[in-house]
Amino acid sequence: CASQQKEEEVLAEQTYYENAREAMNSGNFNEAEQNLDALETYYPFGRYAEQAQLDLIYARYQNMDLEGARAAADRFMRLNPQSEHLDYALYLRGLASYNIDLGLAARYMPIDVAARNPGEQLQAFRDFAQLLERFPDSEYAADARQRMIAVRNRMAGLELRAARYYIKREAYLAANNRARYVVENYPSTPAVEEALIIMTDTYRALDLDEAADDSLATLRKNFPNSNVFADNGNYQSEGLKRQDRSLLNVVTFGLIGGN
Amino acid sequence: DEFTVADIEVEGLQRVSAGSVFSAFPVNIGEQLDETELAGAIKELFRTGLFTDIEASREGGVLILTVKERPSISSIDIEGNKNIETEILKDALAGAGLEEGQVFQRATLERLELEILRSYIGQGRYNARVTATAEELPQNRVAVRLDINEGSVAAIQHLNIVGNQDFSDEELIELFELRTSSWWNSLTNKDKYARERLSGDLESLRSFYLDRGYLDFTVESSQVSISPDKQQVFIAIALNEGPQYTVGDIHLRGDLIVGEEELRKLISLEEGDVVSRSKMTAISESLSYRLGREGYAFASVNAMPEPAGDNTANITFYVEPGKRAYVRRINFEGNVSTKDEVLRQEMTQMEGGVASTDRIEFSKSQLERLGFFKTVNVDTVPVPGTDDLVDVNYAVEEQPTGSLSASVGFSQSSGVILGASVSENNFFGTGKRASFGVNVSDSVKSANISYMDPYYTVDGVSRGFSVFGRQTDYEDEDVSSYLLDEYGARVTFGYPTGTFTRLNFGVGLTQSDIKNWDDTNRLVEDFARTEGDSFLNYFVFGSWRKSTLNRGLLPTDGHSHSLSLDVAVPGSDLTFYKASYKTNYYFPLTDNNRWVVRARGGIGYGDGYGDRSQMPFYEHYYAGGYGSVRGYEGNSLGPRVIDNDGDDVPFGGNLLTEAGLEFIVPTPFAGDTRTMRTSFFLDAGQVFDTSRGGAPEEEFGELRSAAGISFQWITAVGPLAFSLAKPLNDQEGDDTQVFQFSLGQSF
Amino acid sequence: CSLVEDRSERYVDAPEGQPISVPEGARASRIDQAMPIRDINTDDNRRLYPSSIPKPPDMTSDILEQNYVIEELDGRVWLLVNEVPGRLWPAASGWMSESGLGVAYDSPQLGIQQSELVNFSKRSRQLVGLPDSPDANEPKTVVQMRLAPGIRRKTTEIRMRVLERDQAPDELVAWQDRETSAARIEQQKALLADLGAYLQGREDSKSFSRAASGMVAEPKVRLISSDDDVAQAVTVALDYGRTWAELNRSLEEIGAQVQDLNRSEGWFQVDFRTEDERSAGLLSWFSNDDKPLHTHTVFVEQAGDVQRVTAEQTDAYDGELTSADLLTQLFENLY
Amino acid sequence: CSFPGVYKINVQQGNIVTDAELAELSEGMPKSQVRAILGTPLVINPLDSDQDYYVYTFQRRGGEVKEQRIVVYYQDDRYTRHQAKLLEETPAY
Amino acid sequence: CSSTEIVEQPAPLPDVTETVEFDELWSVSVGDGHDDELLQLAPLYAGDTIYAASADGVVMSVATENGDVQWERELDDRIFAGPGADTRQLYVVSSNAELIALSREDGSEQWRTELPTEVLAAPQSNGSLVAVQTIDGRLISFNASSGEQLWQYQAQVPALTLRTGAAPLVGGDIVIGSFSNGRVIALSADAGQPVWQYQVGQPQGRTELERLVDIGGQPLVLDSALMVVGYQGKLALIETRSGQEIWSRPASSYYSPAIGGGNIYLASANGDVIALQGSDRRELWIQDQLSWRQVTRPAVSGDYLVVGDYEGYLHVLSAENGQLVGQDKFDGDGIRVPVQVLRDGKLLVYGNSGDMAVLQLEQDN
Repeated sequence: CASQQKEEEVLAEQTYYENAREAMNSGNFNEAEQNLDALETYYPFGRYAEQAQLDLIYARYQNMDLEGARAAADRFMRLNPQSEHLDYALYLRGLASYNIDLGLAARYMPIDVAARNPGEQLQAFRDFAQLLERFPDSEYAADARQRMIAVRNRMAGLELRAARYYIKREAYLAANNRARYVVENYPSTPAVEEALIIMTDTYRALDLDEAADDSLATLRKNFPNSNVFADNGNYQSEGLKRQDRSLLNVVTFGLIGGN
Repeated sequence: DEFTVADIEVEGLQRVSAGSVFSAFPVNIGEQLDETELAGAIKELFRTGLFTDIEASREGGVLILTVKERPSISSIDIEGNKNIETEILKDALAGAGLEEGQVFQRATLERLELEILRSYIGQGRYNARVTATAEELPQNRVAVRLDINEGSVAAIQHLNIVGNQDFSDEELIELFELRTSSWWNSLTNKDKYARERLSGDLESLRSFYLDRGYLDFTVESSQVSISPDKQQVFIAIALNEGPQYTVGDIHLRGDLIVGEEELRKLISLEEGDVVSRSKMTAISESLSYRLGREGYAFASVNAMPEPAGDNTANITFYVEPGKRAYVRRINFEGNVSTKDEVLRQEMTQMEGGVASTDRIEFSKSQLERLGFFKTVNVDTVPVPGTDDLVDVNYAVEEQPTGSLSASVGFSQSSGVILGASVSENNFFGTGKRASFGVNVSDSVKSANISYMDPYYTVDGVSRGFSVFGRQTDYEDEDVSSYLLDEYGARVTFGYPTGTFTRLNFGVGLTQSDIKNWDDTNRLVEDFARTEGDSFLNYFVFGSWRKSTLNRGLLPTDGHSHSLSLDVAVPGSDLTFYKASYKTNYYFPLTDNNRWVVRARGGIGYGDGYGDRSQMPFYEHYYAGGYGSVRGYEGNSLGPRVIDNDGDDVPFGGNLLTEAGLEFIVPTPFAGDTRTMRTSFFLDAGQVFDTSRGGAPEEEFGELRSAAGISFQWITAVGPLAFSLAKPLNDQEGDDTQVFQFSLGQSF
Repeated sequence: CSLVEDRSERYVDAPEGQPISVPEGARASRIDQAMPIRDINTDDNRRLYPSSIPKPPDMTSDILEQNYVIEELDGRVWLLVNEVPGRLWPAASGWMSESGLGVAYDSPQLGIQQSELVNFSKRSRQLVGLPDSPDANEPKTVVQMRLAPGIRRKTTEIRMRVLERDQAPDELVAWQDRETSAARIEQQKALLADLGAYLQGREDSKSFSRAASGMVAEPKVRLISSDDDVAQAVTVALDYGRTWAELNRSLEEIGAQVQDLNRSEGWFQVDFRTEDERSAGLLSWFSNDDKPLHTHTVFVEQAGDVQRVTAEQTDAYDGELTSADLLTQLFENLY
Repeated sequence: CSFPGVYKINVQQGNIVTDAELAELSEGMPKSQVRAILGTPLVINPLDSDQDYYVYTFQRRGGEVKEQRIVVYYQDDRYTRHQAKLLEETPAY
Repeated sequence: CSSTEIVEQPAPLPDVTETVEFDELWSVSVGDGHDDELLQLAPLYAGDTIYAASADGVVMSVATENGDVQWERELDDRIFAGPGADTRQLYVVSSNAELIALSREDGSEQWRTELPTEVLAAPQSNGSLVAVQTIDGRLISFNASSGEQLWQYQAQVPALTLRTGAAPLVGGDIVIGSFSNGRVIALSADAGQPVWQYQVGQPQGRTELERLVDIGGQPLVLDSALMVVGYQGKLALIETRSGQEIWSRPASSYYSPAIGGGNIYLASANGDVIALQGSDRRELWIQDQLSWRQVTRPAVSGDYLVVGDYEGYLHVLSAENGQLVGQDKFDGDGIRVPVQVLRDGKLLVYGNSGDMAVLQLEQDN
C-alpha cells in the first residue's frame, strides 16, 4: 500500500523556470503556478529556487488565491531570511490581507465599505508596518504606507459612525466616549474634526461646560476654517437634533410632528 | 597562544548565507584572539542552531571555520495512522519545528515519537508502535518518515463496581460511556478501553451520587488490569457511598444588593429535599444572574453544604457581588458585509451604561433573530487596568440572507418559472429588506418591487412600500379556468409594542380584472354577471405579531403568533374582509436543540359585508402543496366545481384550516446543522366554502392529512426544500403528490 | 480604465493630517497614536500601485549563461566568474597551494596573491610553461594573481601575471598594468583555464573569506537620472578602452544595431527601434527587408576619472523609444 | 383610541454614585483611592486631569433624559472638593 | 503495509513422539469452572481431601484417593478467589468483594465480612489470622474465628496492573505479601507494620505496558529463604528473616518457579520453559516450542515436568533435557490453574471448564 509516486519525467530546472516566466507574462497564472510548484519539488535548492518562491507569491495572488499568496509569502520569508527581496514578499503578504475580504461588489457597487468590520485589513496594517520598519527605503514602502493611512482612517471612521448612532439613540455619554476615543487614539486622521464637534456638543448636553470649552478650543486651534464656524467665527453646530421618533411623524411622512 | 586574526574563512556552507555566519560570529579582522575567546565565539555561532558541528583551524593569520550545516527537511510522510488523522500529526510536528524547509533536529523527532505513542496509549492502544526515521538526501537534506503500527485496542472484558448498596451495578453502568464487550458495543467502540473515558465515567458517577445527596461519596480506587495477551481489560471500581443527606435550613450570607426576600424566591430547594449538587449550582447561577441584572457582572455565588446531624445538611449561599461593572465598549467581529449599525441598533445594552448580563444576553438573541448570522457568540472581557470596566465582544459568522430564484425555477403549482427574482433581507448589508422580481411561467406572469426599512426610527418603527402586477391563468393552476389580472400598491408601517410583540398596519389599493370568465363555470359566471368583472378595492390591513423564536432561519425554540386582518373598505367595488391567525411552537427535547418538536396551526376566514354577501371567489383560500398540506397537489384541496368542459376543478373557499406537527431530528452526516434541517411531519388542513351551505363541522371529517419526511437547506441561492409525503385519508378525486420540491420559500 | 470607478483605489488619496495640538494649559498626555505609521523618505521612489500589483523583481538576470569565461580585450586577459570575490578568495588560494605554486604573500584587501618561487617545483614549472630542467642563470619567477569585482554585480574578474626578478621577491610586489606580449597572454590564458576548471569542480561547497568580502567595491556602473526620474547619462568607472569595448558588446545585446562608430571621437550611430516599428507594420509583406535607420547616437567622453555615456535621438526617428530608454536598457545590461 | 404606543427601551448611562459613597471622600485623598470608592469615571475631559466627572443619565421609555452630575476636583492628583447634584433614585435598568 | 495484528502470535501445537502417557485415575466436574473473568481458582490439596471451588459459587470437598465427593455446597454469590484454608475453615472471596469463611467439615458458612475491592488471590490463614490481598495493593488481616478486621497495609500500585494476583504467605509472626508494584513486603503479623521489603521488578520503559512488574505467583518457601519471580523482573532467592537477596538473575514469569532434583524450572512469560542449575543458576536447557501459549507453572513429577497451556493441552517435558515427551488434550476451555503434584507424584489438574482430575504418568516402553 506504499503510495506509488506518479512518474512524470522531470524537466531541467531552467525549462521549468522559463515556462513559468512565459506563462506569467502571458497572464496564464495557473500554468505558472504548476511550473513553480514543480521547480520547488524537484530543485528545492537550485539556482532558481529563491526566484521561483518569489514568483509563486505573485502567481497565486493574480490567480485570486489570496490565502495561498499569504502562505507562499510566509514560506519565502522563512526559507530565505537573508534575501534582498524580502521586502517584496512582505509587501505582497500585506496586499493579500488588505484585499482578502474585499468582494467584487464592494469594489464596484456604491457600498460604504468603511461602515463594516475591517477584517483582515488590520493584519495588512501589521504586515505593512513590519515592511516600513525593516525596509524603509524599499520601492514598495510608499504604497504600503499610503494603504496604512487608509486603514487607520477607516478605523477612525468606524468609531465616528458608532458615535453618530449613539447620538440618534440619544445616548450622549456613549457618543462622547466614542468621539474621545478618536481624538485620543487616531489624532492625525480626518475624523478628528467631527469627533471634536461631537465632543463639544455632547459635553454641552451633559452640562460639562469646561470640557466642552476645551474641546471647542482644540477644534478652533486645529481646524480654524471648519465649516461648523460661521463666517464671523462663532460656533454654530446644529447640536444634537433629536430625531422625531413619534409614530405619527413616521406615518404622515413627517408632515405632522409628534411630541 | 594568542594570535591576530588576518582573515576569517568559512568552509562547507550550503544553504546558509555567509552574511548570517559573519554576523553571528563575534570576532572581526585584526582582533587578538586566544583559546577561551575562540571557544566562546564558536559557542555563540552554535546557538544559531544552524550547524551540527563547527571546527576552527588556523593557517597563519587566517582563522578557518569548517562548518557542517544541520540538514533541512525536504519531505515528511506518515504511514499507518488510522485513528489520528495525518493533519493533526503534521500540525504537532510543525508545532515542534519539524516542517518542510525547517532545520532538522533529531532530538525533537524522538520527543515527538514519544508524544504520539503516548496519545495512542491514551486511546487504549497499548501495543501501538511508532518509529521515526530520517533518511539522508543529497545537498544536506533529510526525508522524515513516521511509521505507525496502531496495534489493536484492548477490549473491556469485565466492569465490576464494588461497594454500591443503594444503586445496582446495572443502574450505575448505564451512566458509563465504557461498556463491556458485545457485538453492538464493539461496533460503537464503546468497549474499547481508554483512560480519558474511564476518568470521564468516574466523574459522571460522582456527579450522579452528589446530585442525589450523597455528600460524602468517594471513589476508593479504580484499578485497571490487563490480560497477559494484552487483548482484554478488566476494570474494578471500589466506591464508598456514605449517607444520603437531606436539606436542613438554608442561609444567605454576604451583600445581597436586592435584598434577601427577592433572592429567596429564586431558591428552589426546600427543607427535607435531597441535597443535590446540580440543583445547588443551578440556584447559585440564577442568583448571580439576578445580580448581573443590577450591573454586578463579576458577582459570584457559591453554595456550601455543612452536615448538621442525622443526615441533614444546612446550605449556606455565600454571595459576593464584587464591584458594579460598566460597559466601556461594545465591539463586533466577523460582520465583513453587514454594516456595524445594523448590529448596534439591536443592542439594548448601551456603552457607558451599567453592564447588565440580562441585556447582553438579550441582545445576543436579538442578533440571532435577525437571521443574518449562522452563529453569534458574546464574550464579556474585563478591561485591563480597571476592576469595574468590561468590553463586550460579539463575534458573528455571516450566512446568505437572500434568495435568488435563478432563471429556471420549478414549483408544482405553476410549472416552470422563468425570469429572476431577487429578495434580500439584508440588502447589501444595510439591514433593509428589498426584493425585486420578474417571474414568467405558463400560469403566472408577475413583476414586483418591495422595500422595507425595519429601523426607520431608532426604536424600530418600520416603513416600507410595495408595488406589484400579476396575471394568473388559473387554468394552469389546475383551478377553475379563468384569467385574473391584478395590479396594486401598498404602504406598510410597523412598530414594536413590547420586547417580543409588534404591530403592523398599512393601506393599499388593488385593481383586479377577471377575463374570459364566460367559459369557466357556473359560479364564476353568476359572480361576474352580478358583480361585474373589474374591481378597484381600497385596502386597510393590520397585523399583530408576537415572536420569541430564537433564530430568524430554522428556529429551534420559542413560539410565534400572528393575527392579521385585511379589509376592503367601503368605497371599494367589493367590500369584504379576510382575517387569519397563524401560530408556531418549538419545543427542544435536548439542551443542544438538535431534537425539537414543532407544532403549527393556522385558520383563515373571509366574508363580504355591507351589501356584499360573500367575498370574491378570486380571493378564495386554497390548501394543499408545499407550505400547506404536503402530500397533496398545490391548491387542490377543498370544494370543487364542474367547469364548462366537464372536469371538476378546485375552487377554494373562504374558510381555511391548517395544522401540522413536526419532529425535527439532527441531519445525519451533516457537518453544519445550523443551515440544514431534517424532520418527520404530519400535516392536516382543508378549505371550506361556508356560503354554499353545509356547515363546516359536518364537513370537518373532510380534513385531509399526510405524513412524511422533509429536508430543508439554506443555500446561497435561498432556502431549498424537498419533501416525501404519504397522504393518509385521501378520498378518490384528490390529486395526491408524493414528492414535492421548492426553491426560495421557507415556511 | 473601466467606466465604473474601482473603489479599492480610493486609498491613494487617503489624507494623513498632523496630530492635533492641544490649546495652552491643556494636558496632551492621553493623546497618542494607537496605530503609529513610520515616516519614510519618499523622495525618489514615490510609486503607488493602485490598480495592478508590481511584478516580482528578477534576480535571474545575474545568472550568466555560461560561467568561468576567459575574456580578452586590449592586450589584457581575465577569467570572468559569476560569484562575489569574497567567495572565490579561499577557493583561489586553495588552487594556488594544490597546484604546487603555494602562497608566499597575499593581501585579501587588495585581492592579490603571490606564489612561492616557481623554479624549484617541477609541477609549477610545467604549469608556467618553463622548460623542465632549470638552468643556472634563469630569472627567479613567481606567479601573481589578482581578484577584482567585475562590472556586472556579483561577478569577479581574475587576472594572472608571471614575474621574473633577479632575486626572489621578499614581499608582495605591487600590481602594475604593463603591455604584455602575445606569448605572455597565452601563458596567462593557460593558467586561468586551469584555475577555471578547478573552481568549477568545487562549486557546491561554498567557502567564504570575510576580509575578501570587504572587497566589493563601489558599483562601477551608475545610472544618473534627472529629478523627474528620466535617465540622462550612464557613468562607467573604467578606462576608456575597456568602457568602449563593454559598450560595444552591450549595444549588440540590447538590440541596438551599430550602424557606424568612431572610437577616437567617441560615438556610435545605432538603429534602436521596437520590433513592430522595425517590421513597419503590414506593409512589410510587400516592401523588401527593412533598411536600417540611424535612430540614435551614443557618445562616450572622459569626465574626470570616469567615462560618461550619453545618447541623443536623431530627428529621422520619432518612434516610441527615447534616448532615456536606450540609456536605461544599457545600464540594466551592463550592471 | 387606546392604541398601545411604540415600545421604547430605557437608556441608562454613566456611574451610579450614592451620597453614602460621596461621604467617604476626604481632603487630600489620592485619586486612585477616590476611584476605588466611586468607581472608574465613565466620562472624563482628556485635556484636564484635575477633574473627574461622575455623570448618570436615565431616559425612561424614550422620554425626557434625567441627569445626575458629580464633578470631583483634584489638585496634583489629590482630592480637593466635589460638586454634586443628585437624583433621588438612580435605577440600573 | 503496517500490520495491526498483535505481535506475540502463539506458536502452533508442536507434534510430539509420545514416550509417556497420561493415565486418568479419577475425574470430577466442579460447577462451571472458571467463567471469562480470567480467574485462577486453584484447588487446595490437603492431604487426603481436596477442596475445589468454581466461579459460579460451587465449593466441594473430594477424597484424594478416589475422587468421591464428601460434601458439596452451592453459594449464592459468584466466587472470584480461593479456596484458601487452615485447619478448621475454608476461605473464599465473592465477586462483590466479601470474604466468606466455611467450615471444612460440611462447608457451612461461619462468617462473612466486606472487603474494599476485588480480590484475585486465594486468602491464606495460619489458623488465627486470615490474610487477603486486594488488586489495588491492600493486604488486610482478619481474626480467623470472628472475621473481625485486625489491620490493613496499603501499598502504592501502578494504575495498570496484570490480571494476576500472588497469594500472601502467612507465617507465625510475619505475613509476606507480593504486590503488583514488583515488591515483596514482610509485615508483622500482630500490627501489620512493614518489617522488610525486596524489589523484584524495577519498572522502566516509556509506556504503562513496558512498566508492568507484577508478581504473579506466591513466593516458594524453602526452609529459611523464599524464591520469588516477577513479570519483567528477576528470579531471586531472599532470606525470609531479613529480605536480603542471596542471589538473583533476570527472568520474567506470571507464575512462581518450581524446584526439583536440585534444578529450578521456570515457565517464562513468553512461553519458554527454562531449567537452571540450582547451585549456580547456569542454564541447563530451554524448551521454546511452546512460545506465547501462556504456559502454566511446571509441576515436577519424577524426572518429568508437566505444564498446561491456553488451548487446554498438557505437555510433558523430560526434566533432563527439556524434550517434549508427552502431550494430551485435557480441557477445551484451556488450562490456567497450574498442575499440582500430589504426595505420591500423581498430578492434580483443574481445567478452565471445571473438570478436575488426578492423573498418573505411565512410561509406555
